Amino acid sequence: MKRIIIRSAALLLLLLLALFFFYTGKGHTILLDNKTVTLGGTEYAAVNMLEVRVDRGEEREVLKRDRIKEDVVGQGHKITVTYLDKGVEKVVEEKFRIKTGQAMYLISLPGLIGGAEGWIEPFDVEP
Amino acid sequence: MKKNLFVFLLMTALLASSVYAGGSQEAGSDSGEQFHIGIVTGTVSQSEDDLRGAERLIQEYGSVADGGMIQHVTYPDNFMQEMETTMSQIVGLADDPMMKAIVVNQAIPGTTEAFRRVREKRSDILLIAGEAHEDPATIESAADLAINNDFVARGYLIIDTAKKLGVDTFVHISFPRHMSYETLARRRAIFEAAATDMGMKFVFETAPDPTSDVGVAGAQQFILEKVPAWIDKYGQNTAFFCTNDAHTEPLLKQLIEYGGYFVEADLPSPLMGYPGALGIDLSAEQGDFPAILKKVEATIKEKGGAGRFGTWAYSYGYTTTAGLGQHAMNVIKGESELLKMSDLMKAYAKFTPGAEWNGSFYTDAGTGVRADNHILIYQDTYIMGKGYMGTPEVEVPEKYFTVK
Amino acid sequence: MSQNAPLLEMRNVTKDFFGNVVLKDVSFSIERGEILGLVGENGAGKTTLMKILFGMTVIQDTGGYGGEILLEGKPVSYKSPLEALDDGIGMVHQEFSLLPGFTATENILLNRESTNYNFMTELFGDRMRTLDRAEMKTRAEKAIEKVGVKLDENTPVSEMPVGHKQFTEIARELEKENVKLLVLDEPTAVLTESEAEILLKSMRKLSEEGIAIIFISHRLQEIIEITDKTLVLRDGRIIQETPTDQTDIEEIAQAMVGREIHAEGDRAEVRTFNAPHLIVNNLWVDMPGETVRNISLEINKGEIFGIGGLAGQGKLGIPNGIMGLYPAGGEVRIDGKTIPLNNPREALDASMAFVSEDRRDVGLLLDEPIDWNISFTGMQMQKRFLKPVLGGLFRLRDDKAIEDIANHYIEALEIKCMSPRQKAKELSGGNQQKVCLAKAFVVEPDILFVSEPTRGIDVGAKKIVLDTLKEYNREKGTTIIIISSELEELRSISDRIAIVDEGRISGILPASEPSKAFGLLMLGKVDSKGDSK
Amino acid sequence: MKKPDRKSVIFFLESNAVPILFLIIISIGVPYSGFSVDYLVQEIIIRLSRNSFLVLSLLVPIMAGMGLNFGMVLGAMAGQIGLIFVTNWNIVGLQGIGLAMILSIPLSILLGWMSGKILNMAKGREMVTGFILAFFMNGVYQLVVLYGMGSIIPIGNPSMVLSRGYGIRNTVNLINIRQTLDSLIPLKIGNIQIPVATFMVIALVCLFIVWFRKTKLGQDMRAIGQDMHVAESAGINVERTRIIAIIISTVLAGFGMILYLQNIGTLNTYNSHEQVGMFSIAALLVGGASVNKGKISHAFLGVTLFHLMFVISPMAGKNLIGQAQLGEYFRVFVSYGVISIALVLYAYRKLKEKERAGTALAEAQEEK
Repeated sequence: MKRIIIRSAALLLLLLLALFFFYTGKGHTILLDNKTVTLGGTEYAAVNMLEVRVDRGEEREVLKRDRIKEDVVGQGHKITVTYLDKGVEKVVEEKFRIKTGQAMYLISLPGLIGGAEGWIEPFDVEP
Repeated sequence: MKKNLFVFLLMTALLASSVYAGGSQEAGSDSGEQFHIGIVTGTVSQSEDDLRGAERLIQEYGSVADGGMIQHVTYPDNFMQEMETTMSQIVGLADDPMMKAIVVNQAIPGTTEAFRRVREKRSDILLIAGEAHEDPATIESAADLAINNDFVARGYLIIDTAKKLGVDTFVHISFPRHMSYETLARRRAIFEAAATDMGMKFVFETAPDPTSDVGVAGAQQFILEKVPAWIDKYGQNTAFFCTNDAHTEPLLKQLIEYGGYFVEADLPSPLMGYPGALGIDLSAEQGDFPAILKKVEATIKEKGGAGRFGTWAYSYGYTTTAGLGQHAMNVIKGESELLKMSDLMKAYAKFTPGAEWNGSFYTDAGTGVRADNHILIYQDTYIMGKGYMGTPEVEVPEKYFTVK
Repeated sequence: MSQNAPLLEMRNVTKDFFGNVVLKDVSFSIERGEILGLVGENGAGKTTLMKILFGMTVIQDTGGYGGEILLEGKPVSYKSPLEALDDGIGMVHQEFSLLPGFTATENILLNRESTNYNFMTELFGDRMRTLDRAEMKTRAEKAIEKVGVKLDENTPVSEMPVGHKQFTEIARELEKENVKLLVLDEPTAVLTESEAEILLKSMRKLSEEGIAIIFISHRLQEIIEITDKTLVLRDGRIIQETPTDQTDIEEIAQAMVGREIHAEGDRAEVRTFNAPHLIVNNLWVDMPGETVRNISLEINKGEIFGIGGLAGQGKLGIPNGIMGLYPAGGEVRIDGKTIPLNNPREALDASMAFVSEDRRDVGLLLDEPIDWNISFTGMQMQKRFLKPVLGGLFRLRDDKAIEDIANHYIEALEIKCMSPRQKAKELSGGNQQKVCLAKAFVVEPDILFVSEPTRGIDVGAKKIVLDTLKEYNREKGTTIIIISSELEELRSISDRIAIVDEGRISGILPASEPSKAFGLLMLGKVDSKGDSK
Repeated sequence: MKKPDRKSVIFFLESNAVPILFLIIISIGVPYSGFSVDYLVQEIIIRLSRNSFLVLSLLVPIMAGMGLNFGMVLGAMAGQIGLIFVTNWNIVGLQGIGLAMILSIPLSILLGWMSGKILNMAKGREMVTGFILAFFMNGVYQLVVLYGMGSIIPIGNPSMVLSRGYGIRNTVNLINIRQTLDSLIPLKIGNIQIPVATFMVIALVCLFIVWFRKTKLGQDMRAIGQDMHVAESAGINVERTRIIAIIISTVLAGFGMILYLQNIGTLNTYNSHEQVGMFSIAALLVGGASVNKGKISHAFLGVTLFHLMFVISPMAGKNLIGQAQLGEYFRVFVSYGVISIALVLYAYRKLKEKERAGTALAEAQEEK
């Protein structure tokens, strides 16, 4: 009996480990977009000069009307955007969680800076 | 005792290697400003044309062993089983401090990883992949320049040429394994679209896979037996195309006898299928493509095949090895830019007097993203008894680039 | 369970292998602490009896047995030796069942090792327990002590002298806690005299502790010395069952060999020879289980020379060594010419032929037809039965000649078969033996070794085989060396007989000597002066 | 220590003939190849980290007397299937490797159990049977991966599935997990990169094997390896134990394959497993192991010598003969030729041992 319990516990542990690996190791693609968008009826204009950093990655410059790609691992992330607002450097930092089942997300940087709802949304490639 | 032996053997091996290697490095250092170019090809039994291209370069620039510039090595014949050997062959070239470029033709599986390793160690070496076997996205991520034959443009151009020759039916011979290759499957789709648009009938015929149980002989036998029936069924004005090299020879042989057209092979060369099908001996002309073409053409005409059989005047494998080697050399000397199409064509043209080249950058069908280091090229089609068809001048309609 | 019931009782045990009766109405009993001596010639049924006791699968596979076996008054019938072991019956085999690469300790405790707990057992079961080497060592030492010998428990079996192997095996049985009955099958055969003495002593000690022992031995001296009761088996029947103190070696020997009276009648005529043909000097042969240690022989031209002796003493090693089948050394000369050893080809080229005791593995190509088997050696060695094609460029098999020769021997030896094309494996044992003989006859050797020619064949076939050999000898003048475990068979055909004991010749006598003399030689009773001519 | 006399030296040479032969050829070949020490040392370290685990997986069945386990290819397949899933789900880094290993376990056990059952039916012919079994299972694998995946088994990653909608492409890019274990603990001595973490995993297997030999099960396997019948009559469940041996080997081979491929970086979907079986076995033989004897040191020595030979022989051949493709032929000739010689030498050694036993007997005679 003791043995059965220990064995099922070990099996469970293995299963949990697998799930742990699955969730923490799941890679996602995040598209960082610097285009003028309309979110919730408001238009957010593209920003001229802008640097963005996801988690502890390197800072990358996103030009106007450009879209770059970042690969991230796991569910909880932090995005840091540094931009010039009328000559003053401003930093926006946002934490967000993404779903494991969704491979790709699109982040609208103007939306993020403007504080719009829905600055992050799932993105699917049309097959 | 065993453990001692292990240590002993290791020590001896290392000692031996250090002593000798020291010697060899000294020997190399007196050649001044020169640099080396590594060429990796298959062997004669696997892909003769590629190897002859390397020999052409050695003829011109000398081999490293004799104080020249070209270091030529080969990958294993059964490269699908010995990926580790392929990798160490390529990575081994980077051990030479004077190595400045590595050209792999054909870039069989393992090339990408080998390139990654070379890059980690020696970022200064130019890495060029000719006729990449691995997935385009994979090889693009590691190579400085990757070359494939332009399966997209040729998908349209072969049909176009066939049309010009007066063909009304196009038969595509292949088998499931080949149709699992992205490039081959995509070309087939373009063939079908182009043929339909030009009012030609497109037919897909399945033949046995030579790597399966039937073997090469069985597959060839199948072609020998089926071609007359196909001609009977689809008529004399039918062009044939097959994706497998082994199928080519029996196909040509039967087409010469029973009628039908053959625009060009999958990897076109005057040596592809023709010598065997025509029963001609080309050993005297080895490596001299104008002479080879002349002899093949004469025999074709003699057998009544004028205007029905085509090829590229210069072997694709041969020119790719030689052309890429030359291109790498030009780039290192500062005479060319690596990713400039016209510079690449210049290097290719050196080995193909009289034949025109054209090409384009590879565009991923899924995302529509154009790769800046992956070039697809093609040579003018040469129809025997008719001459060059001028395919590089033909404009390929935009829509075919997105056919999946 | 009644306390007065004997420990083990066998009642009317009967066994036949497909009609060939090997045991008939065998009944006996053994008490606790009693030592029973079981003697009999090879093939008398001792081994079969023990196989029945232990429930070896071969018994069930061949139709079971008749009669019943009672252990402590309860009828038992074992399906496998393991069940017998569980009931406390242990067996020390004649052939070593030890693992050569394991140490004495590991062998003694095989599958009964002491182990320690570790956590992995919870996950993967008890076999994940680690071995407790220290505990194993003490247990092994204790068991060895019980046997009463000095034995390094850390020596691998492969590096042990034979005697120690035997002791290891006995120690293994004694290590089992509940052992009540121990069967020792010829345990002293491989031991030196002093070693045997130790063993006998420990047997006595065991019997005092209440362990019953069935002691199978050919050394009658030991039987007399140690057993409480003697049981003589012959041809599957109990011939004699007496308390040991009421009998003697001569009586037992006679009961064992038995057939002396009628065998005397058809003795071969006495022939004399004086041309030495085959001379063997200081031969040793490394044949497992049949080691030849030091043998010198002189055999005359045209003679039929018998070599006898008990199983495992080395008589089979002699032909196998001379013919180059096993590593051998010493000197072998034919008509003065030295024959290189360890090379079967040389032996065959010297016009010697060998009919092996191992019909199934060495002697016959079982999947091939009779005619092929008969002609094979001739074809291989002497390029016979081949006809030249294209002016001798190739040689093809001459099927006609092969068939002719096959038919000839089928007729001469009365091989019972449908046609010469019948496969060898479809023949009965006796007929297979005849094919083997025919095969040897075809090459027309000067010297023919015949090893155990009548093993496992019925009486009628035996006679034909022996008569054929005799006739062949008389007709062609071939020197024949016949090796057999059956003394009477040797006596009926041979001119002289050598008896091999412990890898040495214990004596050479004319076949006309009474069987008792040979029996004593076999049992190593007589000092090996003998008549070596 | 005993003073080495002539006889014991000869014995040493004879019993280590194969590694010594390799060493001689390598020491002749190294100068001709012209490679630098750095390169060769680096190559050896890479090959050791890449292949040792696979080779070690062969040791358990040898212990159980089942010879060289060609069935390890089945474990390799299980490892690959684990990797295909992990790549499909886009699980990155160490987690990917860990998950692939966990996924491979049930598959390996199933395949191992099956091959164990079959090998039990073919006792004494394990090697050939295993070879044929691997060949047969290759067909099943292809069926599953080429037709089953994407149709029955959902595979969502478009870069893996053929554009026709089902079947895995002939190469799977393992960039997500490529060398994550190798570079987990970076260590660089001179120009030599040492994949510390991978070696730690390999050390773990070695410890496991050493420990396993001390267990009851390990002891039973050794017993069966020496004599199946004796073990059986001692009450050891021979068939079950043999199956367990194969299962352990198969599971380890699955892990080994994952380590191998994380170093290689790309998966040749339909060929990678074919590469490992023959080469691992050859490496072990070259290291001095035989069909019934295999030690951990054999595995490491074998990987070193065998792969060093593969690294240097093409270049050495080319420089010796002066033509690139002859280098390749030279490599094939030398490498495979030496493997054949190795096998012949083992047979010869067996004969010699027999002879030696005979001589010992003769000497014992003289002493008496």
